[in-house]
Amino acid sequence: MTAITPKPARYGMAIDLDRCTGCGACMIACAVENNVPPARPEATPRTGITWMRVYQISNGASFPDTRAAFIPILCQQCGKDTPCAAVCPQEAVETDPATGIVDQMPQRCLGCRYCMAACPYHARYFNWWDPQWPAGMEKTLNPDVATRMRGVVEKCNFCHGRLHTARARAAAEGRRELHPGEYVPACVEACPAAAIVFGDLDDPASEVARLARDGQSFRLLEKLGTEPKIYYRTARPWVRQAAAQQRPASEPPERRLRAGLPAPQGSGQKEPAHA
Amino acid sequence: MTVFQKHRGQILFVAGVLVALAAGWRAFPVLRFQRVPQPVAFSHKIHTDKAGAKCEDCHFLRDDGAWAGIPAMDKCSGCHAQPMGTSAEEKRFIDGYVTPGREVPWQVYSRQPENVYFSHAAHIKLAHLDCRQCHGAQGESETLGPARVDRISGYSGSPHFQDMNACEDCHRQRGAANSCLACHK
Amino acid sequence: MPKVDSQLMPRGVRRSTPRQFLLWILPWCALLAFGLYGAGLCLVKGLNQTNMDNRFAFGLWIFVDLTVIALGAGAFFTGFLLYILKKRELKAVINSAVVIGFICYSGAVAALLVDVGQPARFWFTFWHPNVHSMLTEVTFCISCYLTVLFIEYIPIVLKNRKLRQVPSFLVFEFELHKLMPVLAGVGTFLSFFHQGSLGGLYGVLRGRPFAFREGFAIWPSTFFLFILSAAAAGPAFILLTTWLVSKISGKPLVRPEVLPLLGRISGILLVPYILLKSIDTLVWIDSTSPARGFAAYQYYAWKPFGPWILFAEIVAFGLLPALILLRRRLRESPAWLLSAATLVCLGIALNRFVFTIQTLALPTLPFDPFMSYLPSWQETATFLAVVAYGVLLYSFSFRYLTLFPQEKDLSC
Amino acid sequence: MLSHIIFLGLFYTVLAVLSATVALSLFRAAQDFRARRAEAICWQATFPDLPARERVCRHEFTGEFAHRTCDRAFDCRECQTHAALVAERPPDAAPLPREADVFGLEFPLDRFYHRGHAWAHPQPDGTVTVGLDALGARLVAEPDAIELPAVGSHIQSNGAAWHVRKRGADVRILSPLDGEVVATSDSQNGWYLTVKPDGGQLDARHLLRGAEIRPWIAREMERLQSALAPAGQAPTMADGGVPVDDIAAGYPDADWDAVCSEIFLQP
Amino acid sequence: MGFTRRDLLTFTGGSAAGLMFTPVPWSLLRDTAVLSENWPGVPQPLHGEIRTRYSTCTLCPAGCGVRARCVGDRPVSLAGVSGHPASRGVLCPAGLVGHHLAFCRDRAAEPLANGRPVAIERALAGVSAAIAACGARESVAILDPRPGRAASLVYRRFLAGLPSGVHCAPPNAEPYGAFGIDLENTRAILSFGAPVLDGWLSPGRVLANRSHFQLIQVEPAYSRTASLADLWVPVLPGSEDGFAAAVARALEGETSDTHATEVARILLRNKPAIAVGGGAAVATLNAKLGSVGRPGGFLPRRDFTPVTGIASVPDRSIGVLLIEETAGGEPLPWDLLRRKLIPQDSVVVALTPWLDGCARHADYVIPAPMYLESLDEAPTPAGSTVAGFSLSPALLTAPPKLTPPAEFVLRLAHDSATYPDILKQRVAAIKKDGRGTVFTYPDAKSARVRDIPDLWKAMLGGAVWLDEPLHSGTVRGADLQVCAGPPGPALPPTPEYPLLLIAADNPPPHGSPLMSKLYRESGLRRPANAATVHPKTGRDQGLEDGARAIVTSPSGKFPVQVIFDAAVMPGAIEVVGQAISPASIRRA
Repeated sequence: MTAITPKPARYGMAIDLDRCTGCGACMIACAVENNVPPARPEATPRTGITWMRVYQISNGASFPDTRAAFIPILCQQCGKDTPCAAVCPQEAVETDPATGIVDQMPQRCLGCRYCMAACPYHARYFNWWDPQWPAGMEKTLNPDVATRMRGVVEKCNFCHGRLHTARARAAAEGRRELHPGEYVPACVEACPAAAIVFGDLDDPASEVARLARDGQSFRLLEKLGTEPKIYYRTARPWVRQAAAQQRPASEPPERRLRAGLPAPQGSGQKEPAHA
Repeated sequence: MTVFQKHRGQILFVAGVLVALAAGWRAFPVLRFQRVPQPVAFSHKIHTDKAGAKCEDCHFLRDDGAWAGIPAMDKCSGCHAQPMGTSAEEKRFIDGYVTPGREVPWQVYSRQPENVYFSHAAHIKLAHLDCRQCHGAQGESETLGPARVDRISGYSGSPHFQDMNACEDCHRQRGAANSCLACHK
Repeated sequence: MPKVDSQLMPRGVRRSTPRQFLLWILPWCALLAFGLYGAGLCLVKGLNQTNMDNRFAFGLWIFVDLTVIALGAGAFFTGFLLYILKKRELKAVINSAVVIGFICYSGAVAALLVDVGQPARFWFTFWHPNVHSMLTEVTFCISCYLTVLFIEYIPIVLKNRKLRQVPSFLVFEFELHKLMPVLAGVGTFLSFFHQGSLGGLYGVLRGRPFAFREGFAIWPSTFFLFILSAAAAGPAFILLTTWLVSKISGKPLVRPEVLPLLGRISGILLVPYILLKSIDTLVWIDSTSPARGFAAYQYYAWKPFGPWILFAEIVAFGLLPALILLRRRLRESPAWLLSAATLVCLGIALNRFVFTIQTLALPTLPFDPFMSYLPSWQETATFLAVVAYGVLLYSFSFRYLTLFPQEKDLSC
Repeated sequence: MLSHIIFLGLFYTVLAVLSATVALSLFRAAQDFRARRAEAICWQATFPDLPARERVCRHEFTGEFAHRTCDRAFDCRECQTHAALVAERPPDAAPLPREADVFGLEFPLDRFYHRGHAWAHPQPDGTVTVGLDALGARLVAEPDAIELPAVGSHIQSNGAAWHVRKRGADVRILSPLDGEVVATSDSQNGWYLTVKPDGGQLDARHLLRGAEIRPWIAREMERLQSALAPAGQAPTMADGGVPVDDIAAGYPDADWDAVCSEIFLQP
Repeated sequence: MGFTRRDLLTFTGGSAAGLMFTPVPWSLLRDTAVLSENWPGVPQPLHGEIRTRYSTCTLCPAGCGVRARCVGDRPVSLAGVSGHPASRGVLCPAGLVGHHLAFCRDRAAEPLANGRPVAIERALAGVSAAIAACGARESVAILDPRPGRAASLVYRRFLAGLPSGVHCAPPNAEPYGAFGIDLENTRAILSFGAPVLDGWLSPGRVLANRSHFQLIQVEPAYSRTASLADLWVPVLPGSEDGFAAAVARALEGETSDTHATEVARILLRNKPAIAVGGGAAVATLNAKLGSVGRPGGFLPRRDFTPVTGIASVPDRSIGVLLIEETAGGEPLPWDLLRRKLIPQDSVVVALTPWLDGCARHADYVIPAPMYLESLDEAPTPAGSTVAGFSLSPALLTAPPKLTPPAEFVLRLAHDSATYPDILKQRVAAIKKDGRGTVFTYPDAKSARVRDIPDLWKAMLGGAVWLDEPLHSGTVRGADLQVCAGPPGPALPPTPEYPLLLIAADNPPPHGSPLMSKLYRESGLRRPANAATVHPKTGRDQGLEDGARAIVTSPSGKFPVQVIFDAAVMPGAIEVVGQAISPASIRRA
């Protein structure tokens, strides 16, 4: 019976924040791969769809002591008590036992957005509009990924289209198992700085497993106990601090602005802590 | 007081039920689907018997594991640049498609929804399924019947069309992957 | 026309003239039409019509749903007291309670159908339920309970002066009414669960340490807190509405001892709620939240959601009204009674607001900002449509049905 | 899996219970009709909804009670209180004068009166004629329509005997007795129905008679007056007290439906 | 008795009950639910055979190899070519979505004369007439954004045939002139505002070597490069040359300011080191570092032919100016160009795929094919130490009415050859010389030129030719020519202009709508209208965060939205793509 299902993998990523130049190639490759439509003019940073989004974080210090780093946020593929999967009322979200990937099924999705409320990483995106492409551009859509309709939630699934094609190629050669490196998400392939390493965390030989184990790696909001599969690495203490620390009670404005988000009402214009 | 008068209520009720059943089981299935005829009266039989073509000549698996599906025009024009037989249909086909180099808008009976990723490679090479299991005896057919398209959802309603439950059951029996994105994209 | 109108009214009670009634419902009809237009826009053009976004996945609607459902709990709790615990005095308000419950739940369900992105797929939840999701529990229970309320509503309608002239209606009503305890029982069971799972809805969000709570078995503590608070708020809301209706219609509707009784019930339930709520909050501040890497004080560092919210929730809107309602002397004086009831209802609203809105406004990622949100006019309109619908349905029920059996004996 | 079973199990149980409840009540309702309980049930369901002033016990008229509300829907046949009272003070057997004039209304004392203003008059041949008493007759004087039961149909006491329509008022006259209708007539010859009472003879225990009538009608007149009085005005009668033949004519703008409902005990 | 309402109800009730036992309600329920999966609002991808095709990116001088994943012939995604000598398998964000450019708005679709559509012949005739009408002192100039291409040769030939033809290039077209940078052996880079990690030279090549060199960023703004440099030296705008000189002195061992000494120490410890960006002082600094003509430094190339910088063309001298604009759309300094034109009756011809660039100022607009729409060429990759050449075969089918710039010039010259012919000749020449190697994309292999039978075919299939390196050290022609560095020291603040305007970021390139969406929503690139100031500076100017304001500088005023950012130098206003100058800001 189980013979026919290949040995399950646990795909994950290790992202080196010290290599990330914040160029955004990962975001763009992701959007191209997964048929994410260009934004409507009405769309805002909060209603747009970016399966992968590069945030800029700062140490909050003032010129010339200020330091900035870039941190790409995508679905963290939580491996335990996956918050979104637990709450979906109609099994539109599930964790694929064969890959450990948290699957989102837009065709099953009711659009209740409960999963978005549940996700601590804000890595889930709702289709507020029907997808639209400039005339002719819809001919450049990737046939391996279905377009999503208005009113459903979507998110990163480690470029599942690529997993399909990789499996198909393997099957054509009569293989059930994939060779390592045969399946790589678009962002990993596109990163000019090779900052993202992807692979099977359960395969001790894999680069990503090695990186995940070494001392420089950490995960976001680890204490929530959801076992995310995206590891971040940095040698810069302040970056680790800014990314892994508890929320600060107050927040220097530039983070907000660098995150491309409108000014919150009420939270006021706070000085940088020291300034 | 006649029996009808006496049980007027019940009789009318039952009549209603019967009418509904008739409409639901007889008329509805017909109305539900739109019958789309194939653009060309293609005969697998002639091609396999007379022309001695093998299935894999047209329907084959590419090296990258993609399924070639229905051959494109260049495949047809390979033989049909000039009429091979005398049939009017062939002439129509050549004049209508081959000469102008138009692709034939074939209707695929078992066309899967856009969000389904069906890997022929996995089912042929790994599961060793027989084509007939999903496509029936299409290979020996004399002509191609019309395709049935659901008027509302636009999905195939042809008898060959496998719906998700069929897929799931088979996958369950064979212990194959059954997660959503194992077959959806 | 006036003749038909008067023949539909219960005999022996005075009602406003058709003209006055028309003047009363017209503005509400206008509001309803406007609201339906807004809701229509959301359905046709999609949810981009709202001001919700990927961070504020839930907005005004969910808040309203949670609130009205909590207030509508009066229906189940009064029914429970009347039919199960045989508290006869409550017969005076049960009909009104049922109608209010029906309005609240049907309104909430309607709002939910606009709120989801693909309303045509509503039945997926029933066909492919994920039984581990609180939302599934909510959906199932609410849809069932709405059916219960509908069935409970039928006898009230059939007792209309004209309809009751059809013997079969009257007989059916009579037989159905004999089975009311069953319905009341089922209703109690269902309400108990979905009021709870509405609390669970947020309590299980382990990704949102502000809302997350440890719990018993599969249910977080909020599950039980929501049940208690709803049970407490329900009677208070019926108290308010009854008073309001009798003020607007200018007639005594129930014997003077009924409202204080409702108040007392509310007060009695409020006490354990406040107690548990306080304990829960302390446990959360002390262990639950820190264990997940969030010191509780952070949550209240964002204006305008300062610590005052906690105080308001527990003391101003909880302890205070509880004390008022438990003192007979205060309870007997309308002013105190009503203000206490109002406080209770506001408290529930605030509590639901905190869980729906504040939870989403607070950031989780260290480099992520605090968010705020204001509903768009389409959202507001949809909400107003629900209100208008409620007022209209209640007005018609009050005019043509017997919502307060004691009225006709009090009126002369 | 187990959770699925528990959860869905509960859900379907609830659905089952609900549908069962509705089905059961429908079924029982049908049963009631078959067992001719319908009319009784209608009255049962109606009586509690009547204003308290319309539900006073007959023994209030005769002063045996200062105040008492009937709790048996005017069916004195099973009422112990009534039985006891009748036992200690039997209704005078002495023959009474044929006519009794109550405020200028004839209430012949040879017949029994129902609280809904129908009288039952036993005939020598064992049948009972049923008609409207003087007050009722004046209220519906020239009816717009009369709907009499089919001959051979069965009527029950406190159930609807026949229907009269008058100026938008749809009045059902409550039957004073159980029995089979053997003849019908419009009121020309004073009666509407001739009924063959169940059990051979008329059981009149729950009907008013003799001395009860005057006080009863007195109260009825009060109620009539307050019903006739437009809101806020002092109740007055057309002529210093004696109702005219057609009261309706005297009050063109009175809500006749309300008036009739008051007098004919309609909710 | 007739059919009463009651009967109708009974019947309806019956049929309703019966319907529940038919497929009708259930299949309708299902169909309506899946309806949205392919309702009209949702476009569906086209299907077909998946093929891989190759090209070379011409959006910028980096010359990256492009691997296109195509459905049938249509590219659906672009990626780098692994092992490509210039790009090292990498594409920059703009390159990843190059295939979207063809679908952008603002495309030039047909020839325009003074804004009105004309036939290309009419345009040709008009331009020829204008050229013929040019007197002796009115020169005909072609602005060539990428000198060193076969197309450039076409331009030069054509201009040579005219009484006064000028072949000129925009500023910074070839920052290092005859030299390439031997990144592979460099151990330290002292960058004066060069966006080293942000699209400098060939990004892939730079990042591939990043681990080998120390990076010192001398820049007033805390740019992306600065944030990742090993050392960021924030200097006052315009004082870069001064700092360069200071470092030079420090290298000599003279005492200098602490920063310079620190920098000098790093440079001495990590040799070979180079200084890039900046002005004349930087050139001398390089001389001091001995980085010119040495491995790990600046190495001369064989293919360099000097081009007049547009700046050095005398003002008011050009009668007819043909401007070629690339799809990459680096904005050309129109103010500078305008000064070169003869005030009246000068004719400007824009050979461009875009309507929103210099086309706005042109008398004639000749629509050029968009990137990937026609066979094109990529000259020596920026900063390469050896000459190079590759073709950029078309992957998209071009709309009609487009004329490649070189093609237009050929027709002006009444030359029968087409642009592809010219490219063929270029490839033939390479084949004839037989020097160097060819890296072919499909198999990622290098072979000697002479071993490749059909070079043209190989090039069409995706390949890059690389010349043999010169024997290092032999410097042919001029010394290291340095690019026009930043202007001299900024004027001291005046009451009128109390602040300093400095460039924050490269202006966002012409890009796919998808790219601009992602940049906008992630906030990764600052919007063009954003003026970022230090919160303190902002408040001193009476502004608050997010306010709308007007920035005024001697060269004009423009509206902005204020962003507070403590990373900005106090007293400075960072605005995307602005030249440094004194300025003032006040709320709108």
